[in-house]
Amino acid sequence: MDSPPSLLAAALLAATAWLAIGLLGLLPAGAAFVRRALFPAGAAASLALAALGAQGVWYPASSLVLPLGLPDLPFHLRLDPLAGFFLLLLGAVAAGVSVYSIGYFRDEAGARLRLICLQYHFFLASMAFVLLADDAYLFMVAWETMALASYFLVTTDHQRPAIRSAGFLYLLVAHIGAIAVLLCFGVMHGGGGDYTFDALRAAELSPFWASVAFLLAFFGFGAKAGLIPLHAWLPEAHPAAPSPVSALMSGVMIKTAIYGMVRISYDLIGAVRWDWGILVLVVGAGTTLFGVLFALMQHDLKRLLAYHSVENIGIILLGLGMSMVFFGFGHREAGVLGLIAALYHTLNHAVFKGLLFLGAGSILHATGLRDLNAMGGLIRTMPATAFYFLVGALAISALPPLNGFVSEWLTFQTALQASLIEHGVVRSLLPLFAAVLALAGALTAMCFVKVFGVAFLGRARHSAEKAHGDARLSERLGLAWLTAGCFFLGLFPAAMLLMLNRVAASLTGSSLSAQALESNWLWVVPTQPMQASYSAIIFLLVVLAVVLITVRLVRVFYHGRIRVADPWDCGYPEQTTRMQDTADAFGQPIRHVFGPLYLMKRHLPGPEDANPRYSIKIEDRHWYWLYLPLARLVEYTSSKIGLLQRGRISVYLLYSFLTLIGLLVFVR
Amino acid sequence: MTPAMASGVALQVLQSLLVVLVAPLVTGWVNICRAWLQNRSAPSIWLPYYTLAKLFHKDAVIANTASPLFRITPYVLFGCMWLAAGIVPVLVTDLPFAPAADIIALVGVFAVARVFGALAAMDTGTSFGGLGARREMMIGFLAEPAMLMTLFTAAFISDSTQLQTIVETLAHREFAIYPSLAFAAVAFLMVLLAENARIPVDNPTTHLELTMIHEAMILEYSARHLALIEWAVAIKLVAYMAIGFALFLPWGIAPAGDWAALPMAFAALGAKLALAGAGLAFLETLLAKMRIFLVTEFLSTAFLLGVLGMLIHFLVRG
Amino acid sequence: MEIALVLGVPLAGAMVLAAFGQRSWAPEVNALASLGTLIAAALLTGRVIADGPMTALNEQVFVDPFNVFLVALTAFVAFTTALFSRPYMRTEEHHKRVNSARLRLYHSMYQLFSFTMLLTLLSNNVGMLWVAMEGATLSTVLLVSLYRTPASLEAAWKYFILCSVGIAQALFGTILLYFAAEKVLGPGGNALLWTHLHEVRGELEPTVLSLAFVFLLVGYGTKVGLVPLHNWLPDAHAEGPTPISAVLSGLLLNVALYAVVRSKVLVDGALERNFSGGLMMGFGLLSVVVAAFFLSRQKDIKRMFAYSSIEHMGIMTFAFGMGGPVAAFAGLLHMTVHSLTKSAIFFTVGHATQASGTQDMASIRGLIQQSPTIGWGLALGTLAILGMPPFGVFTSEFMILTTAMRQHAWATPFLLLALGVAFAAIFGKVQPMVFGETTAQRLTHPPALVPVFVHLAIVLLLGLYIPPYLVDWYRQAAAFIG
Amino acid sequence: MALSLSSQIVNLLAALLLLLAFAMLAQRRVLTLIKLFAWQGAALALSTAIVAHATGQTHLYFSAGLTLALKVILIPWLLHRLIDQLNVRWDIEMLINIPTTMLTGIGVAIFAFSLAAPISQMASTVTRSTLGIALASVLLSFLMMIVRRKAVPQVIGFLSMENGLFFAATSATYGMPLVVELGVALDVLVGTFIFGIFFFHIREQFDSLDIRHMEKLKED
Repeated sequence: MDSPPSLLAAALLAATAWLAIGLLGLLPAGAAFVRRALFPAGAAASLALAALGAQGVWYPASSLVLPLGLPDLPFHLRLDPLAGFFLLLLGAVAAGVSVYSIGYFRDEAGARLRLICLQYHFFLASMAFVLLADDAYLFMVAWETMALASYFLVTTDHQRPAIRSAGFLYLLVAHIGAIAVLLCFGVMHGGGGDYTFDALRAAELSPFWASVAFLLAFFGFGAKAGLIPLHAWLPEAHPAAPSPVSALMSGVMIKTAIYGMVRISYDLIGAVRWDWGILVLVVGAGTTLFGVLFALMQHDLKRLLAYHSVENIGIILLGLGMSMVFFGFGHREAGVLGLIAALYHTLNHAVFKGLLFLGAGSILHATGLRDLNAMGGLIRTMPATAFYFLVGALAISALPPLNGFVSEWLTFQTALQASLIEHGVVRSLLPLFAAVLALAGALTAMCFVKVFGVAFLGRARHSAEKAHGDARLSERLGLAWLTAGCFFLGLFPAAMLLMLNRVAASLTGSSLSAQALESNWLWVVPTQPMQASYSAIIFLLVVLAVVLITVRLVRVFYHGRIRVADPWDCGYPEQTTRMQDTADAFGQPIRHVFGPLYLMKRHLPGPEDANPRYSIKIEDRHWYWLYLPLARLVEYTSSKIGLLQRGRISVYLLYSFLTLIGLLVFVR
Repeated sequence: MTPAMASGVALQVLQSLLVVLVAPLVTGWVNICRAWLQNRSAPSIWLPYYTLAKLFHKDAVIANTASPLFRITPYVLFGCMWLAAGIVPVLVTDLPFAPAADIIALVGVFAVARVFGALAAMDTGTSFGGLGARREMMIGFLAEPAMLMTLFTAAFISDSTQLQTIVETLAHREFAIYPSLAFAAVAFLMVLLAENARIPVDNPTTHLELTMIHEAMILEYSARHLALIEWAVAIKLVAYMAIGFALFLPWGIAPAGDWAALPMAFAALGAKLALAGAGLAFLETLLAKMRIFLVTEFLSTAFLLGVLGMLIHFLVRG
Repeated sequence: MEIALVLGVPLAGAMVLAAFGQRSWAPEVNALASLGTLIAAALLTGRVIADGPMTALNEQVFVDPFNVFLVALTAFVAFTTALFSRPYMRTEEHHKRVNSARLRLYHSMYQLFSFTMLLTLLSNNVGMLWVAMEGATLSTVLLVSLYRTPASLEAAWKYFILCSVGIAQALFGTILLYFAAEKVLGPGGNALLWTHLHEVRGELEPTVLSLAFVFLLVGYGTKVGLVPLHNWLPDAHAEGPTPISAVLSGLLLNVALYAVVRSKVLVDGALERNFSGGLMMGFGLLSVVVAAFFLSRQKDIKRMFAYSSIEHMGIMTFAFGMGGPVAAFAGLLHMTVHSLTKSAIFFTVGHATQASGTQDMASIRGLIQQSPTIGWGLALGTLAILGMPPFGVFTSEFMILTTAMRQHAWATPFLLLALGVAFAAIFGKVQPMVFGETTAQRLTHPPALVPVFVHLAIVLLLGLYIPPYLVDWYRQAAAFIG
Repeated sequence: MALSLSSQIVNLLAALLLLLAFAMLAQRRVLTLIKLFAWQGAALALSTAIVAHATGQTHLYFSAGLTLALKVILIPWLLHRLIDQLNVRWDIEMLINIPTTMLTGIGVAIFAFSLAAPISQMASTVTRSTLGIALASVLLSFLMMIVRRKAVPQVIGFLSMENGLFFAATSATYGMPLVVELGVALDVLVGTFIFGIFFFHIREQFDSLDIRHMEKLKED
């Protein structure tokens, strides 16, 4: 067993290895070298980092100071359980994505690929440094480098104006968020001492300033995480990037924002307040519903997935908010449970969202399609991808026994602790958020029935036939890795529970109940066996057993003849593929129920239309009440200020004269 | 293996098999009652069994556009329902398998069944399949949370999400009126109607494409696949009824390891099922099938009632 | 000795180029002279680091950590700019925008300009400082109007009038300073020697000094480009040849700010309350905010970056106004990184405008396609100047902001607002120029992009790691500014 | 006794300087303006010489001579030649009418006096009370630059501002060190030459010296 400092050193080494790989990408070597040598190396580094992170959870925190950075504030690094857990997340997902990239980037031109390789690995490294940073300066540097690298990756196809504007919006929001975070550090610092996290931990904040700091952090990190109303960039930017990068951004990058929130509110500020929790819950609930409802309206696969990222961030916040509420009221066990649920969902979402984006990438690669309405029947041309995607879809729909279910189950269990709270209103609020979560889960299931059904099932709509083959081997490896992750996290939650309990304990100093901890690997018990328990393995075994028995019995009783025929045409002889439900059609009930939420521009075909087409455009209202007005405000102000400078030299002289006189008067 | 354990397993198996075998009978009973109420000459109560047997002996016809998923689905559906039947305490409360899945997992099981059903419906790429799947999911996204809310109300009362614990607490305490449970009961009834494709939400006996939901989904199925699905549907009905009993009339279910109470439990179950079936038939006769878009309102009412029930629990207590 | 070299080389260069400035090898001579200056400055720096501050030419010039660091910076940027101006001016000549006579003027004035700036920095005599500063104006005004287009003439005229008038106020301030000093140091030359003034600054008459500082601030502040005295700056930057824009932004503004800071040191010695600091913070903040809002309405690329210079000078002024070791340190660091980054940006901008034949941002597109180096140079330079880590600009802004939060929390919202607006404005305009389909065509002379990437590399380094000797150098200077 | 006499004369000249400043502010014709400017220079030179004589600061004689050479002879002559060559003997238009300008000027002068009063108290020189006048004339020429609309008068305003500054230097502090004086003088000379060059360029570009032609560069 190695001692903690060497763990941190090793993690640092892995992160720097990423940097080095990125720089190697600049070598004037062929694209083959980049794909066959550099990306695998990156994957290896990712695995190493994941392992180190997993180790780091179990060791006491260890720190390290580099002779870099500011003169009186050198780079401080620290590996504690929280950072370790997120490193595990980063490494695990990045490993799959890197392997996948080997095959995905097969027809990129050399120069472009070299650039992508550089930015890709710098992106990974900067995320690692965000997690390892132990002082405000290094954190900010890594944070903004992360934004920058991802921005350049997003604008890889910068010839398309849409992508350019998406990139701009992304970097702008990211930068504003970063400014808020910087301000938050300043507030937490509150005089004396320097900007190491230790100093920030030590700083004593009055409740007011603590709340200010929290609000700033919530805003700043929320901008990165895509909370409403700061989400607008996310569905633009994530789809714009190459699919592996989308997977990283949706899977990992927005999680660094969660990391930041947890780090600042639980670790640096320390004393969590319940009213923060209420705020987080409200925003989280809004984000959840908004995300899933807009996802249901999308027919661009990657945009749809991006909206689901918004939704899942909301779900994570629901867990986090409940945890804050419980901590605020001093019910520490329940609080820990909520925190664990949130972190667990963070990890789960990273895995299955990565998986789904990679799947989307394979589809895009094989068919050149992102529009669901043009796909169909892909399960025949690309069965492997279909299988992996199906697993991802079931996981994100929170269906047992996969991983999405476990974390939502834990969140529900947290909500069910509400009876502990004395404060009547808050106590009756929590179940409402549970209701929101339930609704969101069901809607997600609907959305992914739509996705899988429209894309993979049914008959091929027009252009989908030109799908050439299934995903490449390396792509499948990447997909398989993440699929395995979905199963593992779904089937062995007990182990994860212990790990996360360790993380929570290191943060808050308290942990789950004794019964919860002594439950063996087979059972998940959040509080007490009497209250709730869940065992994915038994669950799965029983389902399998039952299904197999059924199959067997049927075989016994039945001769097993099968005839294959055309599907029944209900008496309408000419059935075309256009008669299948499209993605838009599938969203129609939702439009009917939640109509006021959307800004719809519908085009209905006329009765004697030769070639009738139905089209609908859904817009986000936030544009019209938030973003555009802000832009106009700036425009207006600058136009007013512009009047200062009308080009007449006498007026300029007058300015100087008046300034002088004014100052002289001021002096006397 | 301790005797207690052994008895538990035995009961578990017994209950599961019982539910599976009895399910078609219940369906038959409902049909009979309805026929009576509508002054029709009732079919035999065994009719569902005949149908299943007949279907099992036909040649299956598979659409040439169908993928393997289409053929797996019936088994998954059946398995899920059987599993559900195993979790819900129908006869006894100490089911060794029950701790593996609480009410949330139970709802999850139904969700799995629904998702696979919908996917299979879209698989053949006919317009009806998509239509059915869409409507089914539309019902689902409202019914599922409503169901969860009703269950949570009970969970809050008994401070547990384990059905057996819930039954224990609800059954073996002095009788008390819970206004929250009343709300939950109404909500649950509405969900039951919707989930089991009964009038006023859906009509299990019609094939009129404008209104059908469930039938549209299984339009492409035939022979053994159809049989499994029909059977699964029957089980689902019983499972839902059983959940209702467990939550709202939990009396008569045999407590842990008490074989003596078993005959009593059988009797109680039979009585409850008969009543419930009759009641269902009565409702279906009274009500009229509603327009498809009224269904969403119907179900959001259910959802609302569930949430209200939960709130009332706290407001009354707090 | 080194001092004589530092001042002599550019002067000699000016003479030579005044004679032969139109020859084909003039640009090389120009670069050589600047290189010589740089070497001399390096020697001087080494000397000062070795044996501390010194004076020379019977105390008329002096060197201390503060100005030697600026001397080194000035010499360096002047050299790289000379390198850049070689292909640039050749292309201009090839495009028939300048004739040989004007090239001669350009080259000799370029050297004269660096001479005057160095003199300003080095002179110990406050009066000579004024003279040299005015000389800097005079030597650049004809360069601004080098193209003789109506616009350039107008710009030059405004530059000339406004700066001369402003600096006349500075002269009045100097006279008042002398007036105050005379009573302490007695009449005669010594009363204007900065070193002496610094020694007796405690005894100087406060009321007079406060008046003097107002005049000096208005005077030199005009050259710094503080709002509302900034109006000459964008015009002059936009209309002059790009190398001149680069040195104006990168160097002259620093030098003017240097003069302001020098005066501040004296006044702070005499006045107890932080009078000068308050004024400077006010002007700095005003400049930052107003410039940020101006940025979002620019069409001309050089004009936009000129406003960005105003913004950054505002930040520095604010920092020096706050005072204290950290803030002063950050201010000096910001001076360094800003001149490096901004001149690098102007280099790329120069090539970009030549390549696409316009300064109108709307018609510059897709630079990365035509020449990746120019495109990336512009993109990275812009991100650097916008304070994106890991570039050094962020480092200094981080220190300034954090210090401000501690000492003047009220100011930080304005600063952050300005930074956000500036980011949106500049980046929103630069991105389409860098990306997308190109309109530019190949340059006739291979662009000199080594300077660009050297500058950016240094800035990047400063963002991640500040060499220790640089640190204590800054520290000495900061301690000295107080 | 001599001191008091000389100081009286200096005060007289100071008053004259201020008077001339006002006159220039009010003057309409450019040639007269140049004459007035020359007179102002003369007054300045004379006062400098007297101060030199009174205090025995020899280097002030240089300064006086310099002023005489530059401000009284050379620059006015240059300006004359420019006017002839550009042949711009127009009347000067103002941006503001003369009475308003004069009133503002008087206000400015009073402000300058009140500003300079406390300082003058502590001045040790014979000529302390003139500091206010110097400041006043500086501000007045500033005002003049603001209100004039043609290039030449603006430049003359600038030059007379320099006069005010020199007067301040001599009156308040018996003159700056010689090297500074020389440097300043050099700057003024070069500046004037450059102005001259500019007149030609502007003329050939806009065929007029009206600075209202030069309002193209602006925020719109």
